Order: sequence, then C-alpha cells, then structure tokens
Amino acid sequence: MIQNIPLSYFLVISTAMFFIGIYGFLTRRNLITMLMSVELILNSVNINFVAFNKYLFPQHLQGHFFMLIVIAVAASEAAVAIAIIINIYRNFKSIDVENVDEMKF
Amino acid sequence: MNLSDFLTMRHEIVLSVLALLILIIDLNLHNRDKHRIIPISISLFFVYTLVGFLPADKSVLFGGMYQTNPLLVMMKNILNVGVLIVLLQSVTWLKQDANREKISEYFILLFSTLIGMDFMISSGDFLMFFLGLELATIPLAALAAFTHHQTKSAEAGIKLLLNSALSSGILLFGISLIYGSTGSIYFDTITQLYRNTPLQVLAYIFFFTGMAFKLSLVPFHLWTADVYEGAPINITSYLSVISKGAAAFILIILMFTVFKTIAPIYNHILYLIAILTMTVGNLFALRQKNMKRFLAFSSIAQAGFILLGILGGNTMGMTSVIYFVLVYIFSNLGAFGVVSAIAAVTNKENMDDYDGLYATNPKLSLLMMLSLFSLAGIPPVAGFFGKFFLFASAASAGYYWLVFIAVLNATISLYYYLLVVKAMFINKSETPLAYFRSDNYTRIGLVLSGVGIFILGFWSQIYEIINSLSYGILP
Amino acid sequence: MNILNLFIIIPMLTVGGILLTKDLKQSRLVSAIGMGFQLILSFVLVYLYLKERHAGNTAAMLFTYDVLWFPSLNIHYALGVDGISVAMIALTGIVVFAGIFASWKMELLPREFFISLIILASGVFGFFISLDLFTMFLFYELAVIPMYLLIGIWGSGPKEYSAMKLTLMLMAGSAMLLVGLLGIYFFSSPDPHALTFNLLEISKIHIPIGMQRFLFPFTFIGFGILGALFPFHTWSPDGHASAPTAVSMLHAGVLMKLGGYGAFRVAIFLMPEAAHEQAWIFLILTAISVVYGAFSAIVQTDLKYINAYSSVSHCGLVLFAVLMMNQTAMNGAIVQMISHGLMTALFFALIGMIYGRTHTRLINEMGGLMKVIPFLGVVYVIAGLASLGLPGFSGFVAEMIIFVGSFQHTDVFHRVITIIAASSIVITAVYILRVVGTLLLGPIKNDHFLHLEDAKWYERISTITLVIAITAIGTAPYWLTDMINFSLVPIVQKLSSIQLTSLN
Amino acid sequence: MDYTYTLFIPLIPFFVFLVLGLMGHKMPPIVAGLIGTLGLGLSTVLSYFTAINYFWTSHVPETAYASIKGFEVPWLHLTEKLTIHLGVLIDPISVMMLVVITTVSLMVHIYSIGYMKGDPGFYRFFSFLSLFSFSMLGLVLATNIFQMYIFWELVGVSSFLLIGFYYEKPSAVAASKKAFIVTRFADLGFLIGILMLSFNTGTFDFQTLTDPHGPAIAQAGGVAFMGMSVLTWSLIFIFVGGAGKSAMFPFHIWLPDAMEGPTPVSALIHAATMVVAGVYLVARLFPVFALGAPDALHVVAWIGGFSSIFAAMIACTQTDIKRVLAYSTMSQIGYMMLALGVSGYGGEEGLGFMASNFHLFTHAMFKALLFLGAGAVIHAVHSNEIGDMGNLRKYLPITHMTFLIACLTIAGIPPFSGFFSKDEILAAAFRDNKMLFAIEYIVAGLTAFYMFRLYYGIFWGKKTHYHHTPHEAPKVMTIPLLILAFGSVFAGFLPFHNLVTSDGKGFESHIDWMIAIPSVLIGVVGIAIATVMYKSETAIPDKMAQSFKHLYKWAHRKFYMDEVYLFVTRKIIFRYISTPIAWFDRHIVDGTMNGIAGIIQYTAYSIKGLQSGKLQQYAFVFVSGTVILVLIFVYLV
Repeated sequence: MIQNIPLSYFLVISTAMFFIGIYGFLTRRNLITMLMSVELILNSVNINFVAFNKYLFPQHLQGHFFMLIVIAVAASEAAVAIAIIINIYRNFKSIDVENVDEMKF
Repeated sequence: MNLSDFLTMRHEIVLSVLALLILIIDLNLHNRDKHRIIPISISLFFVYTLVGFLPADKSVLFGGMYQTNPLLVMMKNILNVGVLIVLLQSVTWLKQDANREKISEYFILLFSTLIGMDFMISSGDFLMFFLGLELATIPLAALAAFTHHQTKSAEAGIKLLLNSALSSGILLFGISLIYGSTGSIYFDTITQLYRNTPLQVLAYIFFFTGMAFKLSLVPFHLWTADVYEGAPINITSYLSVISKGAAAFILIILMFTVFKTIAPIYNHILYLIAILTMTVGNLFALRQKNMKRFLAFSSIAQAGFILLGILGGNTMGMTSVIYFVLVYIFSNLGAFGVVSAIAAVTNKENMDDYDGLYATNPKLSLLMMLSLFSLAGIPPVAGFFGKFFLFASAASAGYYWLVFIAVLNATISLYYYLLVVKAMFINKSETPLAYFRSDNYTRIGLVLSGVGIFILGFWSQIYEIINSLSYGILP
Repeated sequence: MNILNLFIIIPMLTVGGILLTKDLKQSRLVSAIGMGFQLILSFVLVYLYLKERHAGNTAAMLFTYDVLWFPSLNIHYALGVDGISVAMIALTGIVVFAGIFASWKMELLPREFFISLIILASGVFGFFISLDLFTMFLFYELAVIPMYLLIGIWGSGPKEYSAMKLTLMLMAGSAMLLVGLLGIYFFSSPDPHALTFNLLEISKIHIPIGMQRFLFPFTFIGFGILGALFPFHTWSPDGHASAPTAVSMLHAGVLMKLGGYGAFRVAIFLMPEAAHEQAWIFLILTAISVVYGAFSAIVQTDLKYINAYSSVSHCGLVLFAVLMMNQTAMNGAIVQMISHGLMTALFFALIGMIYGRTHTRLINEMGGLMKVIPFLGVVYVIAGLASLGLPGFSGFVAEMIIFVGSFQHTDVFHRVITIIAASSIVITAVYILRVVGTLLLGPIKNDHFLHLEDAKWYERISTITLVIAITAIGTAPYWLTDMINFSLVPIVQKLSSIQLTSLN
Repeated sequence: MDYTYTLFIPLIPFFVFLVLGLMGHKMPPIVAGLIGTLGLGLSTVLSYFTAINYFWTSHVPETAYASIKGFEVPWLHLTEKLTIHLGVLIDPISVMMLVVITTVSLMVHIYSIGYMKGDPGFYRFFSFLSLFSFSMLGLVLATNIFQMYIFWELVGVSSFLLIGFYYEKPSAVAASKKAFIVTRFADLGFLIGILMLSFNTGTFDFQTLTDPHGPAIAQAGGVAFMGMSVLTWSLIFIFVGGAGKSAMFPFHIWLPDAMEGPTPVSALIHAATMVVAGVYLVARLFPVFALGAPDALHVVAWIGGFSSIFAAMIACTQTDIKRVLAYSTMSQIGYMMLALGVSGYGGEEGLGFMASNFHLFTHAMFKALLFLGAGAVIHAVHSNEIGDMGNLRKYLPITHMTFLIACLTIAGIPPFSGFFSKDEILAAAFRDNKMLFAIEYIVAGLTAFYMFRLYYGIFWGKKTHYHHTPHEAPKVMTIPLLILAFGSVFAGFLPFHNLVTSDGKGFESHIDWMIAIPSVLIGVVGIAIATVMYKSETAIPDKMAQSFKHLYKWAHRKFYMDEVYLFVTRKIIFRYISTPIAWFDRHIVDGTMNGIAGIIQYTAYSIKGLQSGKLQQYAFVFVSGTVILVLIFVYLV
C-alpha cells in the first residue's frame, strides 16, 4: 500500500509545507501565527526525515529519531516563545508583529 | 560506558550538575539571601573552569554522536574563561533590586546555553549538533527577555527567538536533505559521502545560512543589533562573545571536516560574504550613538574577519580563527565590561555620556581604549596579533585583495573606535560621569580582560598550543 | 645583554617611571633623564658600531639578537643594525631628546603626554632596530597610534579632524603595507615550511617577478603614505598644523622617516625587479611631491603649514633618491632623511616657541621678531638656511649627494627628472626667505611683541642640540656617508646584480 | 715651495666670524672691529706673501706658472669617481684674486670702523664681513668645481646677510631676498652645469678639467642637443651661475637693489669681489671653454657685451649715486666677460683672458674707491640722491680728490690703471669681433659720460645749502681712500701679461695705439659732454631728456626689467602657479580624501533603512539572502 506512493510525493508535500511556513512567517502579522508557521517548517523537515528513512535507508532509524527530537525541541521552543509573547503582550498591549519595532536603525 | 567516559564528558556533566546544584541551593535559600548565590555560583564556575584545563584525550562516545579531543576541549575552555569574565562583570547588574529574585535563573539559563554550546562543539553527528544548537539558543532568548518589565528586552527576546526558529528551520531542512542524499547523520560518514551533487550543495546552503545567522553574517545579521540593544548588557556581551565564538568554532570545524569537499565552491561565497559583512557592519557602526548597538555592529564586522581564517583553509586558518576568537573574547569583554560597569552604576549607555570620562574615571577609560584598540587591531595589544594571523591565513591562500579590503575595513573600524576614544579623552563635558568604584567582581572581571588583552599577543605560547592542535582542510 | 634591547627597555622603564610621578616637574624630569640616556645610548651605539667595523666585522647586520617568537609562523624578535639604522637611531635619539625639552611647559595632562610621546619614540626605535618584518610592522603601527591622542588632546586648531585624518590615512597606508608584507612572507621561501619574515634571509631569495609586480606597489605606497608621497600627503599639513610642538618634531622629524626607510629597506631591497620596472611611475610622483610641495609652501601663511609642505617636498626627495637605486643617491636619501629630520624638528620646535610667545602662527601678523627674540630669530634663520641647502649645514650635503647620485643614470628620463627635482632648491629659497623676511625682519608690527622674552634655558637646549647636529653633519659629512655607504654595498650589489640578470 | 699655510688665509676670517658671531655681543664694539680687522690684516699679509712668493720669489723665470695644490682633503665621497675635496689651489688667477680680495676687504674693514661707528649691529657687521671674506677666499682657492659651488653658496648667503643688514628696513629685507633668490636661481644653472660636466668627465677637479689634454676637453666632441655638445651645454649652464653672481643680463636686477646694504658692503661685495666671481668662474674654466666649447664662449662674449651697454645706458639716467655705481659695475663686468669671451687660449691668443683679469684687478681698486668715496659722501650728507648734493668739493677735499682719480681711471684716461686694462680689452675685442668692439667703444664713451655726470653732480653744481655743514670723514675712513687711490693710479703698470695668462706662460704685450688713442678720445668726449651738461646747473640735461623722451624714460625705468620680474614672480609664480597648486592641494587632493570619508558617511546614513526594526523584514532579507546564495551556487556549479 505504502509502496504505491512514491517518495517524491512526500518530498513535494514537505517542500510545499516548508515554503508555506516561510510564506506564513513573512506575511502573518500575529506573533502566534508566525510561531505556527515555524512549526510548519519544522514539520516539513520531519516529513523529510521520516520519508527518507523509510524509503531510502530503511536499515537504520536515524531519521525517525531525528524527527522525535525535532518535535521535542519544537515544543520547548514554542513554550519559551509563548512565554515571551505573553511578555510582549504585557508590554505592548498587542501581539501584532508590526508594533514590535521599537529598536531600529 | 564506564566512569572514564564520563570524565571525557566532564565539561557538559559538571556544568549540568552545577546548574542543578544552583537550583537546589536557590530553593533552600530565603528570599533576602538570594544574593548569596552569586559568590557561590561564581566560585563554583571558577573551579569548573580550572577543572576544564585538566588534560584530555581524544575519544568518541555514544557510537560517534559525541566526540572529544584536545582541540575541542580547548575551545570549551576558551568559552569558559569568557563566561567567567561575563559572570564577574554581571554581578553589579544582578544585585539590582529588579533582578534580585532571578539571580539563580540567570546562572541556570546561562549555564544551559553553555552546555548547549559544549555539546554543539563536541557533536559527532547532526542530531547532537542540532540539540546543542537549540539548547544554546532557546535559553538565550529567555535571557534576552530577562528584564521582563522592559519593552526593549521583550522585543529582543522575541526577535531572537523567532529569527532563530526560522533559521533553525531552514538549517534543519538542510540537514534533512543531507540525510536524504547521504543516508547518514554522522559527520564521519557524511564526510566520505559528500559528492557536491546539486542537492548536497543546496543542503549545504541551507545549513550555512543557519550558521550564518548564529555568527550574524550579512545578510543574516539583521536581528543582531536589535537584540544586542534590547537585551541586558551582560547578556549582550555573552551573545556577542561566547555565542558567536562557539558558532565560529563549530562552523570552522564543520567547514574543515564535513563540508571540505565543497570548499572550492563555498570559498567564493565566503569571499563575498566576508566583504559584505565587514563593510556593512562597519557602515552601520559608523553612526551609532548607543554603545551597545555600536558594539553590536562592530561585532558584526569582526565576524567578517573570522571568515578570512576559514577561507585560508589550512592549519594556520583554523589556528588564527581560534586565536582570534580568544583575543576577541577578551577585547570585546573589556569593552562590554566598561559599558556594563558604567551602565550598572549610572544607567547611561550613550556615547555622549562618555564625554570627558578620562578626567573622572581614568582607569575605565584606559581599559576601554585598550579594548577598542585591540578590536581595531592596533599593537601592542592582542587584537593586532589576532587580526594579523587572520590576514596571514587568508593571504596564504592567495586572497590578497580580500586581505586588502579587510585591512581597509579595519581602518574604517578604527575610525569609529576612535570616536569613542575621542569622547573619553578629548571631548570636554560640562557634566562628566562622576567618579565611581565598581565592586570587586567587576574589577576582577575588568582586570582579567585587560591582562588578557596585553598578554595574549606577546605570549606566543598560546598561539603555538592552538596551532599544535589545529588542522586544515587538506590532509 | 644585547645593547639593542636597551632601546626598547629604556623607554619602557621611562614610561614606568612617569607613571610613578605626580606632576609636570617630575614627569618631565623623568622623561628628560630617560631620553637623555637614550640619546647617550644612541651615540654609544654609533661608537660601538664604528669600533666593530674598524675591527673588521663585515657582517651585514651587527649586534644581532634573535629570539624565536611564534615558531609555527617562524616569526622572530630579531634585532640588528647596520650603518643606516645606526644613523637613523642617532637621529631619533637627538630629536626625541630635543622634543622633551621643547615640551618642558606642557601643563595639560603632562604624564599622559610624555608617556604617549615616549611610546611613539619607542615605536620608532623599535622599527629601526628590527630585522624581522613582523616586528618591524608591529613597531610601525605602535608608532603611529599614539599620534591620535597626542594631536587630539594636546593639539590646536581643528585638532580632532586632523588627528583623525592623520591616523586613518596612515592606517590605510599600513593596510597596503600589510598586504605587501604578507605577500613577501608567503614567497619568502620556495619551501612552504621555511617561510620567514627575516629581512636578510628574504633578501637572499628571489621573489617571483609576477608577485613582485603585484606586491611592490602595495609595499611602496604603504610606506610612501607615511613618507608623504603625492597624492597621499594631505594628512601631513593638517596633522602637523594641529599637533603640539614636540609631536610635530617627532612626527616630521622621525616618524615620516619610517616611510623612506621602509620603502628602501623593504620595498626596494626585497623586490628589486619590480622596483626597477615600476620606478618610473613613482619617480614621477615623487618629483611632483618635491616641486609641488615647495610651490604649495610659497603661498601658505601659517608657519606650520609652510613647514609641513616643505616636509612634503623634502621627504619627496628622500623617496625620489631611494628610487634612483644607485649607491650615491640612496646614500643621499638616508642623509636627507637625517638632515630633514633634524631641520624640520628644529623648525617645529622654533615655531612652537614663537607661537608660545606671539599666540599666532600667521606670518602676516608677525614681523620684526629678530629684534625682540634674537636667539630664536638667529636659530630660525639657521634652520631656514639649512633647509634651503646652504653649505655647512646638513641639507646641502644631502641634496648634493642626491642630485649627483641621481644624475649618474645614463638615460635621459632619470636625468631630466633629476633636474626638475633640483629646481626645488630655488623654490625652497623663495618660501624660506619669505618667511624669514616677513616673520623676523622688517619693522615690528605689533606692540605686544615688544616685550617678548627670548629663549629659556630648556628651549636653548632643545634648539642648540639640533643646531649642533645639523652643522656637524654639514661640515663633516664624511664619517656619516662612509658609515652608510658601507652598509649600502650589499643592498646596491643586490640591485645591480638584478639589473645585470634582467638584461641577459 | 709648500703652500699649506695658505689654508689659513680663509680660515682666519672664519675663526674671526665664529668668535664675533658667538661672543661679539658681549664685546665693546671697537674690540669687535679690531678683531675683525686684525684677522683680515693677517690674511692680507699672508696673501701678499703668497703673491710675492708665487709670482717672483719662487718662480723660475721663463717658465710657465704652475698650478699647485697647496692642500687638499676629501670631504665627501660621492661615487667611485667623484669625490668632493676641500683644498687650496694656487695658480696665477687665484693668487691675484687673493690679493684683490684681501686688499679691498682690509680697506673696507678699516673704513667700516669709522663708517659703522655707533651702529647697534657693529659686531654683527664685522662678523658678517669676516664670513664673507672667508667664503670669498674659499671660493677663489677652490681646487675643484664643487668646492667652488659650496663657497659660491656661502658667498651668496653672506651677501644676503649683509644686504639685509639693516633688517628693520623693509626695502633692505626685500633687496636681500631678491638678491638671494635671483642668484639662487642662477645657481641652479650652475648646479645643473656641474652635474652634467662631472657626469661626462668623471671629475670635479679643476686641474683635471682644465688640462688641455684631459678628459673634459678630449671628450668635447659630439652633438647632444640643439646642435651643441654636452660640454657646451654644461658650460652654458655653469655660465648661467656665473652670470647670476656677476649680475649679467638678465640676472642683473638684484645688483642695484643690493645697494640697500651698508656702503662698505657695496664696495666690497657688490663692486670688487663677489660680483666678479662669475668672471673668475669663467676664467677658472677658461681652457675648457676655449678649447672644448667655443660656442659657450660666444655666449659669454655676447652676454657680457650686451650687459655692458645695457647697464651703461641705464647708468646715465639714474639719480641715486650708489645705483649709478652699481650699473657701472655691471657694465664693467660686462667688459670683463666680453674680454674672456673673445679670448683664445695660449700666448698672444689669450690676450682677452689676460685683459679680463687685468681689468678685474684694476676695477676692484677703482670701484671700491668709488664706493667708499660715495660712502664718505653719504656719510656727510645723509642721502643717496644726487639731487641732494652739490658743491661738496669744498667740504670733502680728500674724498673729492680720490673720487676724481677714480673717475678718471674708469674713464680710461692715461696714465691711470683703467686705461691700460680697458685698452687691452678693446684690443682683444677688435681682434676677434668687430661688432663687439664697436659696442665696447661706445660703452667706453658712455662710461666716461655718466661717471663725470656723477662727479659733477656731487662735487660741483650750485647747491650749497645743507642742514648741517658736511664735514670730511675721519682718518680711519680717508686713509683707505688714499690707499685705494694709490692702487688705482699705479696698478696699471703691473706686468699682467707676464703674470696672469691663459696658459701660465707670459707673452709680449704692448699698447696698440691705433686702439688706445680713439678710446682715450671717446673718453675725453664723454667727459667733455658731461662737463658741459653738469658742471654747472644748466637746462641741457632736461632738454636732452625731452628730446630722447622714450629712450630716457626706458633707461630711467631700467628698461622695465624690474617690472618684468615682478610680473613673473608675483603674477605668474604666486598667482598662477603657487596659488592654484595650493588650491588644488586643499580642494582636489585633500578633497578627494575627505570625499572618500564623506561618501562612506553618506552611505552609512543612506542604508540605515535596511535595519528597519521589523521582524518580518529581517526574515525576508534572511530568506532572500538564502535564495541569492542558491542562485550564486547554481551559477557556480
């Protein structure tokens, strides 16, 4: 069953997710949404790892492990990010990224 | 895995223990005694730094995920010394009322990032590398946002975190492609399997941009200035010195091992980015009035010089990069130390506030001047030697024009460093900063960096030790 | 203990001594003693050097001292002197000594002033005794940087601008120089593990001609900027005009000589083929310097500007002669360095003293000073006459050696350009006499000047030291030129052997 | 005969100079004056001793006078071949010059004790005089051309110091500057000439250079540039130096102004000694000129001839007595140059050479006498202007007598010495070039005319009214006048043709009456015209001036040479060379440097928008950077 889906499908999906994530990161104004875009990027990476592992190098489990670690790191990253975003909200009364430009030039 | 294996990991293990220990002590301390953590942590860290200097052998753990050898140990030691100075310099700031309750957090977070860097340096595969990288970055974001009542601090935190998340996403994507094209995440295996296929080149670029972000190379540097300005000053010096130094270490290691086959191609890129980084960093630094922002841009320019050593591609290149980072740590910490000492007491960090500083605080001014001269590469202080060897390594690879541009940039950088010197020594001020005595920690920190600035250059032994451990791209 | 080390150690000790002092009186005393020692030491060195030569020692460098510093790069702390550097060291000793006395009344931050001054001096001393290009470069930069503070803090007029300009231009020069030095280093040996910075060893090696073509301009211009090579000389008028007296003295007197000395010791000596090929470009530039500087000096009204442009002209002559690349002209170049060093130091000392009295440096506002300050007036005239090349003073000797030497080339280009450069002696006379005429002679223009005091004892020491040196060289040049000649022989041999091989 | 002692002839004045220069201000003036005079007296004695010794005592009759190096030390080693020596060269012309210089200098020293009495710079004056004497003696004793150049410059500077002696007077300062710079310019020519000559011959030494079979003359052939050989060119350049010092056209403009100096100085430097240095230089190198480069000698002759008539014409119109004498000096030196220029080498051919030196000798005597006399007059009436004088013969009898003798001498009236020397010159010119002879013939008449115009203007005329009665100068001033008058009268009888000749061998010479009588006649005519016009105040001079209005005006304004020079220096050098160069330096060269700094600053400000503070923009730049890197790699791979 899974053999019927070629590797390239997964890669197309993951690449699309990667760029959607970047697009979202560049365009969404809300800090939380931006954080979600980052998660998209990380997930695209996860898909890559798993797909490569499954299709190309099934003898090892390196890709899978990597995926697990990335998920864990993403979670902790999100935790810290949300904490800071709360802090931002306290200070700026907003979580619009446009407002966070006190320091420039 | 036996006891001796733990000994080879002593940096990471001891540091983790330290962090936990501080946490425990903190839990048992009454609120008004929190400041006692400071001497305890610093003395513990000092002991740890000394322990780090114990001789170490080459060994590999966890099936190749973790590796260590004298060179890596030395890199960690260099970072440790830097961190020690940072800790000493941050005491005055930590003792402020606003930070009183968060003292242990400061140490724990700082040590965590250091553990991350140590792991990153010692990593034998991309997994460990990634873990170390994130461990080094995420607590830093928390540290940058340390003063949570300040908007700037929060802004710095979010800018650092989101940017680093993006960059590590891209970096990870690159790693996934490397994995896909070689089937391994182990450095040794990848080194043998790298064939410069287009996919691998693409993967390399993604990976490189992630590193360039850490090292704040142009055009991946834009977060630097804002974060440096917004973060508490000692975090800024940590970011600019330790974090950047670790990134430089790991970058040169990976460039010289994993990606060495791609060197003929990436050298063109490095050439370009080196010029861009030096020039843009300098151009931005030229007109800065805020000392932190000023030093931020100057440290961007300094990162450009590091690329010269990588471009050199030989033993001399690696030696000069490590040596330069060492010198840079001391010089930059000298400058940041003065800025932080002044800011901690007077809360002033603008260049105009430094007018006439020499009249009131001659020692601070002198140290500042020496540090700036060292950053600019003026003899007899160590910066001269650091820059000279970097240039020499680039010249050894035949990049004479690059060296010329780099030295011209050093001249431009001298201009803005002299602006500070001018403010302190030449400008007259109606209201100069009053004379003050820093506390003993700060003074030790400042003296350490001052002594380092002087000794590192003349004491060739240091350079020779580094040189004996370094290696180049070519077998 | 090697005597040459003392040239670094004594300034260090002096700096240490000044740190212990409290006020102007103590710090100037310590400086004067320290630099007095240094002066005596310079002459002891001259004596020992001559003695050694008489004893038949024909090594290229004497009193060599060599410590391996950075083994992996083969960087040494290598010292050694030949007749040329001995002469330059004596010059430096004299000028620094005179400079200390010229700043006897430095009220503002005296300790810092003397420390900076002595660091500057030790950089210069170190440069002249270095055999290793790395240490040479280190000392070179060490000498340049205190300049910023010295001009910036103790200067006058647009001092910050001038200090910055001077420092940055000189640093840009050292940027070029660094490229040149690194290039030389990496081609200093065919064996990549035997690279060296040692001057003497590199001189035995033939640097590939393609590389020489690339590196020579870098090295030469790098040194040339410090030697006020047109069009990179503009730091000099502003810098000198703003600098305090002793700094102008040291800077024009010895620091600018680093340029000429280096151009000759490093650029030409190590890369003779490229030097031969490209000499014509730089000859034209230096000839322009010579004439152009002199013409510019004619219309200036600020004493220091006049002297600064005159320095451009005279230092241009140094580089000009160096580029002629024959023994006589090079000898002349070195004598000219010494001569100009002494003269210009004397000039700047006098300008400082006059300025201290009249509080103006514009010649139009002064006049008839000879009557009120005869001592300074007479010494000024002597300096002027020396500068315009009057026999009996060092300037004449130097210029004549240069012109005769330069004229020994058989081709028309070199000889015509020699004549062009020689024409500067007339222009020099014009501006020197203009100054003397306006400043010292004629009626007194300002009644305030009627009560000026003549030179104090320390001012007399400063000026008389220099005058004695100038006349000593001017009346008995034989020993000096002989000393230099002896050391020039190997250099010229190398140059001429290259000429022969390139002809074949 | 050992001539080492001649070393002391220049050295004694030098030591006197040092003593007076360093310690003079502490001495009473009279002591300073005496030290100076005594020092020079010693030199004079030594010089006379040398002259007698050389010319007569130790000379073997019927042989050529040898050229002897009394003393020589190497001073500066230049190349393998070229070394500058300092030494003493004894030969007929140098010995003759020794006599001339020491005699006149001694007279001037003595005279100055009276003339400078009471001047605050008394010691300074004497120290400068000693310096000058040293330099001039060193110049004539030079063994090689470079030594000559060295002392040449020293002479120039002592002249500068003495002209500007009254340094508080702006005109004196200006004059001294002018003198120095103009001669310096000419010296550049001298230097270039030396460079060329020494390069081609490989020697500085006079003996080698002037050896008829030596390298200089042997290598004379070959055309180098504009149809003349290198040797010719180098000699022309050297002659430029000589012309500068000797105030030949067009370098003469400094000489009249130099009269700003004290009158004894004018007598010594600007009449008798320094200004003839050019003549001496050509005479010194005469064999090279005559045998190696006759073309250069033609230049010398024509410059000399032109200068003499040019100066004579100007002299006729000047009213400042010292200026008249100055132009007269220039005219007479023109004579000497011309004589050298028309001379050949050896024996009778060298008549011009002998005549030139002869005239140099006699001219020194009578011109010094004229100047000193003029000094006495100025001392008496405190003015230089001829209009302020008149009828002084009653008040200044000795001065009057000696002045008259000098005038007769310069006018070439027998049996005064000027007659003999001038006659030889005319004879030499007649033999060689009729055109030049004609010029000189006219000049002889003009000389007599303007000298007597001067004479009558001072000592005759109507004016008798003075603020305070003029009185004769003290003895210390008149005795030198008498001595010099004695010299002027009898110097003509010296057998110069046996002593100072081009090749050292004597030859037979006698007065050619075919030339002498017309020349005396024209002199007499000149005197007569002057007598008619100026003996008593008449309207004739004004009428003459009216009828030759333009010529008079041009001559009176010195043919506008000063204006030409002013134009060249003020307008061209200052305004059109130096000022633009200084401007160029400040605005273009320096402007470029500042401009670079400015551009960097400007760039720094204009790119600041890159750092906008917007997180997403940073990310955008980040991503774009990555994309660009990818594109570059695509291009590279």
